[in-house]
Amino acid sequence: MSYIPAIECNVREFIAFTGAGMLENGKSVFVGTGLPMIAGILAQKTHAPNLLIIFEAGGVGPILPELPISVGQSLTCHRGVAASSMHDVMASCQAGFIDYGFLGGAQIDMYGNINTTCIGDHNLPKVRLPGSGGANDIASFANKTIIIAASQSKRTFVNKLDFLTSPGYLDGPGAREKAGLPLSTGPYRVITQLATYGFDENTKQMKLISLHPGVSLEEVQDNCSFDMLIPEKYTISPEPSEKDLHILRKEIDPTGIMIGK
Amino acid sequence: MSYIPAIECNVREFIAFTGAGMLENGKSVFVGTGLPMIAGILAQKTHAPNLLIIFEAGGVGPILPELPISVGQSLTCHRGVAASSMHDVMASCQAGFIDYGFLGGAQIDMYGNINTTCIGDHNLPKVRLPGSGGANDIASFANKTIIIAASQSKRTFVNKLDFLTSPGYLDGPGAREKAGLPLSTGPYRVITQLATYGFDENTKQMKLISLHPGVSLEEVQDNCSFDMLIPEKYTISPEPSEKDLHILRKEIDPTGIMIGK
Amino acid sequence: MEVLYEGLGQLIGWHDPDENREYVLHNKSRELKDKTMTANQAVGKFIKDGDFIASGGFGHVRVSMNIIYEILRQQKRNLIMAGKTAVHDLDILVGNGCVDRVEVAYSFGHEIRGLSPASRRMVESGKCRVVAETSNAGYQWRFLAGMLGIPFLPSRNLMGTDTAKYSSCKVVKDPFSGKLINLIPAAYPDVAFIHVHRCDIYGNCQIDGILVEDFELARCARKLIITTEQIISSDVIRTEPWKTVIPFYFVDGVVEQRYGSHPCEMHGEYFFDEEHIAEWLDLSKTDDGVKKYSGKYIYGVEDFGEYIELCGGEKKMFFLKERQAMRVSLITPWRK
Amino acid sequence: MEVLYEGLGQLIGWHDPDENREYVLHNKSRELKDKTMTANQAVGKFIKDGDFIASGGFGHVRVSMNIIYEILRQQKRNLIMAGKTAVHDLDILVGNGCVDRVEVAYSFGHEIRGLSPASRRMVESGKCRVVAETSNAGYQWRFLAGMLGIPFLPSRNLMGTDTAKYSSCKVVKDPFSGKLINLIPAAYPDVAFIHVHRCDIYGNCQIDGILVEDFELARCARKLIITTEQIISSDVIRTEPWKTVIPFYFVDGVVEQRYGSHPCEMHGEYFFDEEHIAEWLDLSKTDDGVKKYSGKYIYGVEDFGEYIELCGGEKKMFFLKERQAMRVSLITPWRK
Repeated sequence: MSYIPAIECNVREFIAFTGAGMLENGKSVFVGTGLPMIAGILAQKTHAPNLLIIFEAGGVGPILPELPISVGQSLTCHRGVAASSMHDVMASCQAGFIDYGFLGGAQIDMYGNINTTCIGDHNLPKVRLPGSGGANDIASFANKTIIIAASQSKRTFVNKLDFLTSPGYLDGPGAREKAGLPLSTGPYRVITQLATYGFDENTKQMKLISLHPGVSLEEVQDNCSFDMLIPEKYTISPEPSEKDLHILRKEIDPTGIMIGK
Repeated sequence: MSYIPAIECNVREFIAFTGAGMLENGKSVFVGTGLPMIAGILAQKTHAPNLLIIFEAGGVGPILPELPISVGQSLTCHRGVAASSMHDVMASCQAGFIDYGFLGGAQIDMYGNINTTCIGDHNLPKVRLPGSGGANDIASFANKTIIIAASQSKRTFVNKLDFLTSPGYLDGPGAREKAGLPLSTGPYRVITQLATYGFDENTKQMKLISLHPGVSLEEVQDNCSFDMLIPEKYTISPEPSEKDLHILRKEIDPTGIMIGK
Repeated sequence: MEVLYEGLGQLIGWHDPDENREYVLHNKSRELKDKTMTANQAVGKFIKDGDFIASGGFGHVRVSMNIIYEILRQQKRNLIMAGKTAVHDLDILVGNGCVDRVEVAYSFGHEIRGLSPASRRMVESGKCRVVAETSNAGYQWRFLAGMLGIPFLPSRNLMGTDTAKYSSCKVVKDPFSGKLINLIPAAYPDVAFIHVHRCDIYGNCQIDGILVEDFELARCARKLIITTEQIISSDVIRTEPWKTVIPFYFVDGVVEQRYGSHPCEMHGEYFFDEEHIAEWLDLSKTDDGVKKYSGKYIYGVEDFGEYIELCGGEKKMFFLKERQAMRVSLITPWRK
Repeated sequence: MEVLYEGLGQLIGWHDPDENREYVLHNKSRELKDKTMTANQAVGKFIKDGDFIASGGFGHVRVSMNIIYEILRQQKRNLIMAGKTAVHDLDILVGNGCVDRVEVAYSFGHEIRGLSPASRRMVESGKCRVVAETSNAGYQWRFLAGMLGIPFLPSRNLMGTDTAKYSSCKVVKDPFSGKLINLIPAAYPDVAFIHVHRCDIYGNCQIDGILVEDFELARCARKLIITTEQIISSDVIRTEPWKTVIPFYFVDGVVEQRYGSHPCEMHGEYFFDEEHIAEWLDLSKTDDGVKKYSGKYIYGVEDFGEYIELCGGEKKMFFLKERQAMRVSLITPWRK
């Protein structure tokens, strides 16, 4: 781990906490399994009790007695407000009812485009990855997309993706609109083990917002193949409180399956 | 009544019986309220026990303890195989799962086109009628459409419709295909108080199949504004048996709400 | 995308999908909050003159009549209505001058009970205009496209007819099949009102029996008023989430109104009030009759509860429940 | 309809809507008849080499694994599979050489459990080809268009990406909004298999919990095999017709198979068998391991019942039921 938090916690806990902090009360979030789900639940248990969690396979607004390990699992509609279908939730997503979506990726570029399809040539890839899943849908439709990349490096923060699976700002300002994607959508934040980034309003390029505690600017730049925009003003990322960690460890993921021990 | 049946029955009973006879066992039929529904049930109770009855509002395959008076009524899914939605049944209809559909109309032309929209000018009609309802859908999608016109006359069998609501063969051979409608669809039979008609394979014009008992060729021609095709061979329409009438009167419509007393 | 044929009908309730997303972003709350109110408040708050409105249910089945009567009582004007097999609701709204434009799939009739004297008179005298024609599936697909947030849905009906000519559809060549295909524009009604069997205070709704078009309509309406036979606890909703047909985030207002669909039918609850429908069909043959009906059932009462009393109250409702359970025979007082 | 952009992906399972209507007319029976058969019979009768196949459910949830294992046992070859968040099913079919082409939304992974060594190896060595890319919504909409009997469904995703480039979509200008719109082609899989909680001998099916894409998939598949935990009487189906998700006329064969989704999850019934999945994930790291797994669980048994016995029988299933009811803790033997 590259950062030194005041309270001892691991990278995944820090990322989950950081993601949770971005979610607003009274808004909706499309979550996948793992850290996004944990971020959503942590937000609900802290500042956003009225956060609506929706799963792409049809589970809507569940009350979760334990952490689901799949987005289609029965638990995703456990005491939910609806147990519906992909038809229903993907339609709602396209129609603009989803405020936040989470994405991960093997590669990410300066415009927040993401590769989850393959490394190497598509026809005979060096590494075949699972593909879009719901990622292209979230990246196209969610009002704000949050990207989680737990292992930022020159290999993952690249100049050119091997495959552009899910759209960030494509090749820059106006490109999403020109491609036909819904207006007022696109990547909002990127969270890595080193820092939190946003996107420059004008250039749509990735830009530092805050360094995680103990991380240096050099570390950010050394772990990035493209030129990361560094504004004059940036901050240090807020840290989880003992209470946050207690909720994460004792209530949300007591077996440590997602956040580790 | 213009015809003289061997067994005393009224026009509506005769038409319901005639319609029932056209429905095959193991096929599906989209029915509206009234005579179509009665025809469907009579077919089920006689030669086509395995006829699947579907209602446009979502009722599928009900077992009817009494006659529904509306196509959306609860009864339409009473002990049905499904209580679904218009989305479901209209999709199935477009995808080709509906074999038979019934239509009625204020005006009909030689190609089996139907008007249920207005008499006079559309913008300020002399008589405003209900419009398509599901009729255009049935006429577009059902494999075979059966038209029921209980009061054939020069006024109803016209040369030119005031408004073409639902497609028959439009202006002749190939016109449906050219318009973009599904292949192998279109009007199959027309049942009136006088006779049963089909459509000529080549010209797609209406053509006599059988005269109802006691009806003369002159009556058919006198009650039609266009030139009805009269083939060399035509027959006399089969008549309901006492058993058929008993089922109609005692089992299907004991209050006589649809078939009259 | 060359348009080969274009209907002349007015394009009602269509919005650019991005514009509608913007509306959804700012106006549709994803917050679980108590939305209960009276019909009077709901109509006052959500429906304004000139709006494009749509009823849930189908024909005389599960229509939110308590909202219809409140619209009449508040004398809303210049409304455009979705004639999606709209019968009694449309007939009294047109007949009383609230609705002056209709997009028609099925309107101006009472199905088997006959044509609608009042609304037909308005159309035939030019006081109500039919601004577009479509079919039942056509309307269903307008709502489906709206729900999906796409500008149109392809379909293979309507083409070749005057219904298409007076519709708002466009015909193009499908690049996959090379055949013609009809593009049905999305619809986003300004306000829809749907009557359900039960929901919680947030608007999570359960409907018994067929859904007709309400799954789609609830999801495309810009404002959605739910009226319900009964408000139940959220706990019950969450026990069987698969029964939720409309989740709360599509809902703007919740009105509890027992018998709220009268004189229409409610699955498992009560039958059509054929006497009431017959009374309207008879009175509405003349303008005076329409006034008489309105004076009695609309302006003569404070709210829907009083209206139900006037229609025979619990005694009548008991009869309609018995009828629905088929323990008493059908009566058809509108038969000639 | 000028196509402005066209994906290079292979168009799998598309048919001209008229051609598909012709298929439906002659091959989909609307007759209520007993369709029960064994998995062996169903796979033998309905699935042939080279077919385009699709699983119901989602990921490791409610997948008809008893059909998957039977396909393996009958050594079907050259199948194309819908990678619609297909995980264990796709992994063992690709890993064992039955499926050699995939249209990918999500494939070659086991979600949180990690990537799939076996099927990835096949792709990375060129033995299995990815013939097209899409997304989860993209697949869902292929099925929705198929169900609707239309050639394509418009959508606003995929555009601007390599996913679109390798898809079978076409981008055109929407004549309503003037903006670009993506046209997603309909899909009609040759065969789909969907595991349900209960159905009658005719194939009227009830599913508990989320439906995922099965409503649409059931309606667009050319042949549909239903496998069910339990066959119930038609009388029960008709008592609550609103629970019927798939009516009989979409169904070609009905196979009763208790625990038929193992090692996947079944809502309200049993949990993922994490030990079994872990065993596969471990063995499938090598070709020899894949052979070992197949020898034991596929060719070493006569049918799915014997396979369940081999996996631990009723004792294991009892544990998985307890796990599903959250009375015992989650185990994750695949964790490093």
